[in-house]
Amino acid sequence: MQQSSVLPHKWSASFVVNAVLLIALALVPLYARSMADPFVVTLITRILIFAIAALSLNLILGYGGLVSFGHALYLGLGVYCVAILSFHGIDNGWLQLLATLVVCSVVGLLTGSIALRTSGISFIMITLAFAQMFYFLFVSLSQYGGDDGLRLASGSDFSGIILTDPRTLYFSSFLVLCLGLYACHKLVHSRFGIVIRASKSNEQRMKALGYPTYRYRLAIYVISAILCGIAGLLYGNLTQFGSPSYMSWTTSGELIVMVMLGGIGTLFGPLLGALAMILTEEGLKALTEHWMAIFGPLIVLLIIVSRLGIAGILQTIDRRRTSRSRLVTQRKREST
Amino acid sequence: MSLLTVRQLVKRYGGLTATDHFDFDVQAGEIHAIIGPNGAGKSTLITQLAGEIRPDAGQILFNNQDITGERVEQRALRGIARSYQITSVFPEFSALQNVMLTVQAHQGHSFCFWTPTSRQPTLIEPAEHALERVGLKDRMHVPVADMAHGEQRQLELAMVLAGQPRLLLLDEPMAGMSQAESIQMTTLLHSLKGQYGIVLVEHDMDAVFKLADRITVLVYGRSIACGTPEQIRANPDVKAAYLGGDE
Amino acid sequence: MSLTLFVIQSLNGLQLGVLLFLMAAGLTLVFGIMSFVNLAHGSMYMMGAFFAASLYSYTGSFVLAALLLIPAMMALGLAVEWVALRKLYQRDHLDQVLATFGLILFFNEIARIIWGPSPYYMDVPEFLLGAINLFGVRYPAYRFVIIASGLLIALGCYLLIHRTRIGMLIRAGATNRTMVGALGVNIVMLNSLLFALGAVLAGFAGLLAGPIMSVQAGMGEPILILTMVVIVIGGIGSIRGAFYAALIVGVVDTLGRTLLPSLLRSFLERSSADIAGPALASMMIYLLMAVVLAIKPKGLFPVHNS
Amino acid sequence: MTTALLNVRDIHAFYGPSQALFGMNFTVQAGQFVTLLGRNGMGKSTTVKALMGLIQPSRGSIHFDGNEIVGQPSYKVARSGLGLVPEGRQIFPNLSVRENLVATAHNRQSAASPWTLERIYELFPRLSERAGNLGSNLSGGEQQMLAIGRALMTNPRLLILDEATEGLAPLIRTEIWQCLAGLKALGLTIICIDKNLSSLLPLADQHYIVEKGQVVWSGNSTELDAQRTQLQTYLGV
Amino acid sequence: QEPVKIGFIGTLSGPGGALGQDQYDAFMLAIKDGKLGGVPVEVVREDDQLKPDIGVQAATKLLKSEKVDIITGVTFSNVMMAIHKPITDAKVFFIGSNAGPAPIAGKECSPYFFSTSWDNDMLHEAGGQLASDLGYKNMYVMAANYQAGRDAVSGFKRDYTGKVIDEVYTQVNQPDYSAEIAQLQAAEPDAVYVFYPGGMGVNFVKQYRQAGLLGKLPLISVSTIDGSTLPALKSLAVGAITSAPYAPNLDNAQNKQFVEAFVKAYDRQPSMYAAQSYDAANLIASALKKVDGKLDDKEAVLAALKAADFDSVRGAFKFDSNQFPDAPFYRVDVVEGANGAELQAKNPIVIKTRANFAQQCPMK
Ligand SMILES: Nc1ncnc2c1ncn2[C@@H]1O[C@H](COP(=O)(O)OP(=O)(O)OP(=O)(O)O)[C@@H](O)[C@H]1O
Ligand SMILES: Nc1ncnc2c1ncn2[C@@H]1O[C@H](COP(=O)(O)OP(=O)(O)OP(=O)(O)O)[C@@H](O)[C@H]1O
Ligand SMILES: [Mg+2]
Ligand SMILES: [Mg+2]
Repeated sequence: MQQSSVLPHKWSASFVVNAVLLIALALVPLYARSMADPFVVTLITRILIFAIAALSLNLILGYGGLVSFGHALYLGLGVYCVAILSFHGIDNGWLQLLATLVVCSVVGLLTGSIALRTSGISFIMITLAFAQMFYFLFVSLSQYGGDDGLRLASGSDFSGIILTDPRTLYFSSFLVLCLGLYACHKLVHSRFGIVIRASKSNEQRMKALGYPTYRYRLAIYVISAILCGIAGLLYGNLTQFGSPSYMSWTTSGELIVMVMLGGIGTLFGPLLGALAMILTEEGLKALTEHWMAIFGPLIVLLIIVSRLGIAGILQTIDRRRTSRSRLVTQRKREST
Repeated sequence: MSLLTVRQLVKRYGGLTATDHFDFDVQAGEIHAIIGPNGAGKSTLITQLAGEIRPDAGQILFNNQDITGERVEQRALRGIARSYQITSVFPEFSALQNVMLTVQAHQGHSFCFWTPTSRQPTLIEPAEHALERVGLKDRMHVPVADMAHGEQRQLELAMVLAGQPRLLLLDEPMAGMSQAESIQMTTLLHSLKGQYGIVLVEHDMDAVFKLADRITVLVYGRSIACGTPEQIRANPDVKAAYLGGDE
Repeated sequence: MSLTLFVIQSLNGLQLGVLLFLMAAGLTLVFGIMSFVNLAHGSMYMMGAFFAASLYSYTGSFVLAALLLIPAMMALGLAVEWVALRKLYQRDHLDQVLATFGLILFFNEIARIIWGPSPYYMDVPEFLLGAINLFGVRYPAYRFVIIASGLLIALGCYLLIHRTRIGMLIRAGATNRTMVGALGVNIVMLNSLLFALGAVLAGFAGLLAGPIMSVQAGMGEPILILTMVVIVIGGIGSIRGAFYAALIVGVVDTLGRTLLPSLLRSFLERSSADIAGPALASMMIYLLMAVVLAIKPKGLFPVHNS
Repeated sequence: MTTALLNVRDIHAFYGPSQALFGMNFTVQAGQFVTLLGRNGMGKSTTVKALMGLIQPSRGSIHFDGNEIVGQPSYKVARSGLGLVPEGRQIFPNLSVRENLVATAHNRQSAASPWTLERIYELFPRLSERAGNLGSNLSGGEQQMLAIGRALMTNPRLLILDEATEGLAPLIRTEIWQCLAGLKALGLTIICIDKNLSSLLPLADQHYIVEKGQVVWSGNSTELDAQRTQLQTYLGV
Repeated sequence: QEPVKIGFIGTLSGPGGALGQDQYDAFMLAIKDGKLGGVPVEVVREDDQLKPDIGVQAATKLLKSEKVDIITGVTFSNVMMAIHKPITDAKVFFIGSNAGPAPIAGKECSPYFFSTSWDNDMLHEAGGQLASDLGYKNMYVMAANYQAGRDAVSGFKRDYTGKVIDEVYTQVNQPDYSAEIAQLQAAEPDAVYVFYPGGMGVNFVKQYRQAGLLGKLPLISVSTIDGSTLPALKSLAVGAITSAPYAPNLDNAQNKQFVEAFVKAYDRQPSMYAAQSYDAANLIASALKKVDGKLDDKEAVLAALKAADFDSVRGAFKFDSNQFPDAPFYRVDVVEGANGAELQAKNPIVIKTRANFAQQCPMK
């Protein structure tokens, strides 16, 4: 969590990259219109949605130190909340949202309260176990298509704003992401966030200070589940389809990869990670069908080189620059 | 009325009885030292008082309330603070944030999701005050990871004090300190005397005899003597079991 | 269910358990003892199966293939450790997870490039084709060999870890690498060897599984997940725990699969029992793990350290 | 000079960007009992780490028995005859007491009368009582005994004790001093870091006072005793 | 002339990758000098990785970015379910060459979708029919526990006249079937019917053989032993009976030249996935030829496609009203052959009862 030591300097590389990124993302639909390539909008929407999911995972993984290997479960639950309600003819987005919130918090509360009794590798595995149970549950739910999946009858309708339109969906996702980023920023610096981060650092000590850490961890777990569920709601609208494969362990693994690739425990890490991962995937896929043989070693290389993923590289640049500028000001002072 | 009372405490590890029907009490404002040979069960006792492990039998009363079944965090909120032998701080945070965490723990729940802690005077002021007491005020924005070992020990103490504890459990606070530092620590503990009840476990006899109001000698989980420093120093059993010849 | 069927099913459970143990042993060694999370263990299993199949078809002798497999897997393990993983020992578990995830992608694709996308052929050796008659129960000879060799290896691992100097050093290295080094032991080499041993065990599991399962790219991951379940239930780092947990998982899974559907049919409507049965059966071991961890968060046989 | 068993010359060492040793210099003759004294954080343990090859000095040389050991991995250093009782015990928590002792035991220097399990148990009877216990279940003092025993089992020619009596009861501490005196009498070379000056004085042949990563004073026990008041700032006595 | 852009979506990576690869290879085989039916074509290939969401993305890319005129391929049902609607809604001609989940053959059928394979039920109706034809009275039925597996069992039961002693669903991608095999032995059926595509099939058949059952207890399978798994099974599978829409030895001119060309180009026997995809290419070729490469008049193209004016490697081929093929199925035996084993088509199977998908489909 080195970002606390590198202050958000106004023109630091991290700041510039993140700001440029957000502005660029806001302009994508314009670009797509001018270039007559609406596919870009769909692709970037997917990135945004995965960024939201990764952001939610980063809350528990990066800030809380809880490695969930089953976070795709909540993505899948969000998708199915839309798909199943729409299957039953309910396309009211608010109702679907409500359902997502309720389902994700209930499931999060139930599984979280058991999973949080463990820690370390056991936590990784027990979250995986819960996700797998739900995966198999949905595979056998014949009524909702089982393994073949369930097509959305129509998109979510938020009082007239219908999420099937690519541009509407794009801006909704962008808005949710921005809100998520802002809320996450606020959260990690609040009392609650400090408790979460300190518990990651040294849980035993937190208890000795008088914190019932279990309660706080459960709370952040549920919050994270809900945010991921919302990403699922958007994802359901993007693919217009619900499938158990969304909650498979590979998807959970990909979410972890995104968070780590971008920079664990950093605000913009998940976005950077989702962007890097999906774009690299697309780029390499165009290059060769054996793209994974390149992608795999790339991941290994990045891990060996940088501890904090892409955000880590940016921070290194910043640290070099600040130490250089410190030197410069020092010399100036000396010369006067 | 005593601050802490321990009645017939028992803790067994397999065949070994680490705490054996142990009786003990601490008065408010008193430093009560526990000494005894290695493996006598001193640390085991401290961890039971702190609530990290459960005794097999017996009772622990704090302010006449039974806290035997309470968890670590509940006891901490009652005012039982434990210092760690190995420095145990939060290295990612600044010194100020470390102490603020202690203050925050005692202000009720922390389910506040929005306002940054850096804008909450109710947290900052008491924390600054505690840092001032240990002489770290001008270093408060330095990340703890960048602090020297000695500073971290001071911070550790600031964290304990910021929680406004009533009882301190200190397990070998002088361990690993050079003579110069032990003397400083002794002075600091001396200045705390009278304000808190203190349980002190220490092998540094100079410090123990200087600080303690009462000393309990623990051997194989049992108390073999309890009394003032003078009485203990003169006790032949203690000499045989622990002190040995003059050092 | 008749008694003979029950015996056969228990044997089947045992055999699955033993196969899981072979995987789990290597993983738990590297995982618990070197404190290194090696997701690429499944890839070692897959490469082992491919190597074995190729060697078998090339030499025509199963035994020879098995013997050649050992140096091959050793070399592969050492190479992987040397190129990619050595720098990650001191890192966070998560870094290791991610790096070995990258390795999974790599190995799956490499296997696909070398051996093609379709499953690969490997047959049971001629001399083990028949069935063995055991108290009137006929059971495939090859599966007996799996059970027997698994039990032997289990014993070997246990002795290695708990009865030899090397084993002590390996365990000591798990908690304090620098200290082991400072007392005169080449810990770097020790770890490489341990990693290679893990790879050999996984490769051996691949060899044994090759003739009864499909050898194909990506075959490592489902078994990896099962293996992780096993070692978590058993208590990470404990060979003994891995052994018992593997057997428990094998038997629970097998009996769950066969008993549960018919059990449900006895009090549920046929159509819903047919849906609920298999679904529950496939959740069975995850349920088992959740229950075990909820009651004993460190697994059945926790390793004492800290 | 050529006969010195250990010769440390101008060692500089860093932890990341911060320097901890600023030109350490000292020598140890075979059979000597040498102490490193000084306040907390002055670089005593860092010197030990540099000796053992646990950190790489940025500059300087260390000769043990005439051979350069800077740049060698720690296991090679240890095999050449250095035995370490580290600061903070660092016993292996998941090994039993017996295993802790035998796991790393060796006699590469082919000592005439090597240390055996029995001799260690004789030295620390408490350890033999708890031989089957896991290291993590020992009390602090028991762990300290174990760490000393473990180092002796490697049959070193030079034994380095970093705060070896920390956390030991006075009675045991006395025993350890006696034991060290015995080891010295056997001809073992010893470097000892400890705060118990009064116990060290009768034993030691040579003292080095370390301040801010370098030796600022050296001399034998009589000299040290004589200049105690002048050295107060370094020792804080 | 601008080439006609054809998008190919298939599962090219992962465990199912072999199937998609067969489809793609056969499709490309049909293109001669960059032309189909004399019209220049350009094929854009997309891998769906067996993930519906990636499939949707691939379809969107083909539709919006590549702006293809025709899409073909699709290996697995879940991907088909996810992309069928977006493609047909965009009014792009869509020729599926493998996956045929029930809904798109029935209620959700579209004039823009054509299949050169079958609907999932049909495969197993043929299987059920075969079991009846062979005179087995008591069958034991097994399938993986997913949608296609459950469809398989219901399809089988539709045309099987005997008694199903037990139906067993196993976990998807289950590695070990010894428990189930022991169970089925105890039930003493006349024969066993299974549906285990891909690696599952390899596992099952190997273990069935090792239990000493193959050759003793007849095994009828569908999509289990086929061109994609036979290389891994070789002689292990000899003796099994399958019901399939295709086998390399089918006796028609079109197939003869197809097998010859395929073996020459790729050095392996074509599977049914290859055959179906080859048919898809030739169907497209016939339509392109008819409209002379002009795809603007959609009605004309649809009519040309529907006419199915091409030589199928499967023999007689025409479309039902739901634009799924009405083409024969065969009893295909696994016999000893050049590479250890080969598939040999025997007599065609005459399916008596069909699911009423065509009736459910609004198109007449
Ligand atoms: N978890 C455990 N399992 C088994 N025995 C234990 C455990 N913890 C401690 N012991 C034993 O209990 C006895 C008391 O240990 P404790 O750590 O309380 O001693 P201590 O008085 O603090 O000694 P020291 O002064 O050396 O620190 C010791 O003999 C120790 O070996
Ligand atoms: N791992 C480390 N990382 C960074 N700095 C360190 C580390 N270990 C020691 N230091 C610093 O190096 C300096 C020398 O430390 P060292 O441990 O050698 O002191 P010492 O003389 O052994 O003190 P003590 O009596 O406390 O053991 C100190 O300022 C300390 O803060
Ligand atoms: Mg103690
Ligand atoms: Mg030191």
